[in-house]
Amino acid sequence: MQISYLSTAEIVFILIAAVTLIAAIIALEAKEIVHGALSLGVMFLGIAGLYILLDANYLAMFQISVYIGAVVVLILFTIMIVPREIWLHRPFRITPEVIAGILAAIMLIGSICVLYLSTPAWSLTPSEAPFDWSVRRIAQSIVIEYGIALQILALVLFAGLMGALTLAKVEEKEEETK
Amino acid sequence: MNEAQIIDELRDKFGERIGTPERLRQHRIVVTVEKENLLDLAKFVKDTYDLNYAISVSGIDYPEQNKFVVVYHLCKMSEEGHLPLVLTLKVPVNRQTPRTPSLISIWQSVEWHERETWELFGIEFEGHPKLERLLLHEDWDEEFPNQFPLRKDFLLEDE
Amino acid sequence: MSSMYFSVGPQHPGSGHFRMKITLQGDIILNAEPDPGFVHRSVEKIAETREYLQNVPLIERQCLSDVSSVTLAYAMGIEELLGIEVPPRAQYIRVIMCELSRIMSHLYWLAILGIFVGHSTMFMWGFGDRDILITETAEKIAGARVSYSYIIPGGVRYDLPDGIKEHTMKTLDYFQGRLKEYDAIFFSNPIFKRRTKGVGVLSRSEAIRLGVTGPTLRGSGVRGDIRKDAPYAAYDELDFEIPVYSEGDSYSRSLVRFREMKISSSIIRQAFENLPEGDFKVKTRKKVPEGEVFSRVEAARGELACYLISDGTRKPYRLKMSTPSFRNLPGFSLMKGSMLADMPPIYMSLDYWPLETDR
Amino acid sequence: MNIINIILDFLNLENFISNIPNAEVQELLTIVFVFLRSDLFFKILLFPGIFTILITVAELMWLELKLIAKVQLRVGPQYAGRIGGILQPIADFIKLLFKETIVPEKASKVLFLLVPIMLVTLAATTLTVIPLSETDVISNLDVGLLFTFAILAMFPILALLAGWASNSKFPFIGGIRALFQQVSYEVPLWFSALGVVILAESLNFNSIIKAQSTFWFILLLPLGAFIFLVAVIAETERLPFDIPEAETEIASGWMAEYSGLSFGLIMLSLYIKLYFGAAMFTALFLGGWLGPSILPPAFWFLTKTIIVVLIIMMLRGVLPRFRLADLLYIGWRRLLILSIVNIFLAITVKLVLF
Repeated sequence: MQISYLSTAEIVFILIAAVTLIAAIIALEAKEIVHGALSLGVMFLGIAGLYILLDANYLAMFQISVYIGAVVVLILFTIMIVPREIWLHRPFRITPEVIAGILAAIMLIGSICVLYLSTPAWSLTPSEAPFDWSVRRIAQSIVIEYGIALQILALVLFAGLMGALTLAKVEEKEEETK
Repeated sequence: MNEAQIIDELRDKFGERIGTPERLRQHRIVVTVEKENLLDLAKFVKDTYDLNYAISVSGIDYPEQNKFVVVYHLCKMSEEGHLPLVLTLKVPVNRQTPRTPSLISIWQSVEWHERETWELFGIEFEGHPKLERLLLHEDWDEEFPNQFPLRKDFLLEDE
Repeated sequence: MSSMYFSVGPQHPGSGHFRMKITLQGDIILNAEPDPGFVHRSVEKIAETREYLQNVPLIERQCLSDVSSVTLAYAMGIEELLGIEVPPRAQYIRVIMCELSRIMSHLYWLAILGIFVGHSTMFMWGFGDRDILITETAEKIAGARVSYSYIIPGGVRYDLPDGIKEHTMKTLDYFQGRLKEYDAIFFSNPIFKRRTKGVGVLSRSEAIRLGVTGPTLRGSGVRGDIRKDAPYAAYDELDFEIPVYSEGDSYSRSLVRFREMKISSSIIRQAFENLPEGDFKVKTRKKVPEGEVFSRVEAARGELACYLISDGTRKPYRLKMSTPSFRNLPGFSLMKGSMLADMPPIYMSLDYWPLETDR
Repeated sequence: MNIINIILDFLNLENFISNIPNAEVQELLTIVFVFLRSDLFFKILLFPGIFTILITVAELMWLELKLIAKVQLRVGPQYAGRIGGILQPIADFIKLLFKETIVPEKASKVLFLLVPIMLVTLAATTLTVIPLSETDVISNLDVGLLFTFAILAMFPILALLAGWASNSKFPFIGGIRALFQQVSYEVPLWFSALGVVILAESLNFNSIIKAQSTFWFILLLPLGAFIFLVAVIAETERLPFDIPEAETEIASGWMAEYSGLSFGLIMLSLYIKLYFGAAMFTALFLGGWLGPSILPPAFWFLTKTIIVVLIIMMLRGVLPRFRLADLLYIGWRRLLILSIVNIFLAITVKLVLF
């Protein structure tokens, strides 16, 4: 006598995946833009849940703190500062962007299908020899193995940040002269 | 600058244009002035005696004599404090057409006092930037149209 | 960037019976307009329908934290019209009551200022000491805690009770110790200084131009105090100083009131030391001769002027109270350009009392 | 053998289940009972879970009432409960339970009512990784510290949403202020905790605590401890940083429109957050459950935590509130720089001592 045909991990996966998908759809379709931003947060949370299922706790925690703690907060903040009327009453029209979006979605789904079909063994449970996700291991791989890449990335980010600051500064000065 | 001097000077300067300045008691001088000469007199007392501080603006209703009187109390304020002298300007205003020039251009501090007097007596101050409801509630005009609480013909219930 | 309009009050923990219309841009106050009148009772009109003595309890309702000065201005006006001389003992008792009122009012203000900047201990201490020390002393003298109608035309209502001198001295000793603690916990507090120093600056000339009065004026460096400039009661026989601070910000206005509490207690001590014997009241007539009078006193919040016109009957023809809170109304323009968080300290540094404005 | 097992044995419900004819239902119920009898359920429900937290938080509220009353020369609560009104917070909560929850007109109803529940849930979630002793922890997560920070990062969203959902101006300003404050103090919080991570070489709370068996980290990193404490006070919106709730400016800020049970839940979540902040401070800097073995480790942990909470509460008695601009200035210009200095200090200590 069998109650369920699925393991606990599979049930949890299906639940989280469903929540993530529904949240993603709401995030795109919500009329009230704040609700949309909020469900974006729920979606990120769901993805973090998936990471935890894959034993990637460290990644999951960063997913939450960066995407929810920073990105969603920024989006919400921006939405709330901008007057509400701007967001409302956008009639639906088939524009080139919409067509391009649909095409991109088809291509994405297609490529995922190809990937799925071309991958032989596919399982939801963690692999036999789990990768060492401990913090020490991550630190070593970041600082030692990919040290130079990290440095270059940091430099690029820094340059980008400085550029943004310079641009902002210039605009401010222009406003002052006006 | 004593009180007798001020009275003499005012009499010399304005003569018939103002009522006789009167010394009520120590430190209190009362001058009655028609509204046509009010601004001149106000400017003069402010420039000459440096009476830069308006203490109060009040209205008085005399229904028998068919007039209101707007009363300004002025004094001098220096860094070292008040001068004890208080000069009182009395401006009689016709009760049917209560209008008088506002002194806000000379003393900024009369702004709220004049607004209050306008509201409670219905005396219009020409040149006042903001004659709006101050103390009475917002639907006063609907409940008591053209009635002003401090006029003598506005009777309280127990009178 | 769009601006935001909202009312602070009359249903707001930081407003009293009064409303401020605030326009905010970002965190900066663009415009702050006071809107008084929520407790307007038309005291001046009611006063015209009552007899002179009946008016005493009426007019003291306009400022319940500082009743002595209000009634004193009114009583002085009537005495001047009647041409009577108040006995010196009554003058001294009046001084004692006025200074007690001043301490009471300033303690009230200090407590509210405390809670306005988020210091709940100052709030509790201020109210506790006010109730236990000062109000109780006033009750022993006048028989009531707040609205005692003690100062009447012709003198005071009762003579001082036995042993009040010792009681008051003991109270003041304790109170002056408490003042030191207030200084330690509140006025020397770096956060309090940071929140009030340089906030809501009112320059000397602007203070005179706007016609503000009392500690608000003295916090801007003007030594304007009726007690010294046009002495009444027994103030010319007592030795006291007027605290003046020239910075003109919220902190100096607060310090003026704080120092005044100390000076007030020394005035009370002196008054008890020099208290003459004799009558505490003279007989007055019910009918007041025709005439007009303009009497000024220095109430806790500033100069309070009473303009009284009599037509020779038992009732005043016109009574106008020019109250300090009303005259400090232009001070609300100080909020323009400061941050929203500066609103409570500026508002409290004006020591605005809505009932006094509305009358 | 824990107390739940004893109660279940006493009730003898398994016998009753075995009489149920439907086999599937029987099996399902059996699984439920296995869970009820498990150690995990005991931990979640009783110790160190919901029950312990609620009792601790209620008594913290009472301690605050009494302590502040002492500072302010008052008596404080007296009547509820035998010892000086010790049951007052519970009485307060029951009162709030029976009060009407008023939802403002035109408010976003679902969000408005959801926010308090989410707040309490989040606050309680953080406590799952805090160990009261080596074994008394619901989940001994290897990235426990990161987990708590991740959860902390979600609080400002809820405050902002509470302000937005109320559709009222003061709560909205309060929400924005809460966002500013919590987001900008998260950075010093992370950075000061980083010093501890460097010394302990772990993100797991138990390992961090064990690493302190020779020296408590407050002795090695006093600067980091100070920054952490300040940041915790700011994160929990206690005085002198209760700017989002500033009563006399913006009328209780983002929680202005809440009443009844939802207000009670918000207060509960704030106190749980306070307890949690203090518990984190204890675990990171005060040696957690380490202490003389005369008494159980959980006792040491709770004692230290309560002392930290009392220190935070005492500030309310003596300090007024900061301005928002000052707060941001302190956060970005002072604490951030100091916390970076703290990381260098931690590295130095690490190189010298270990």
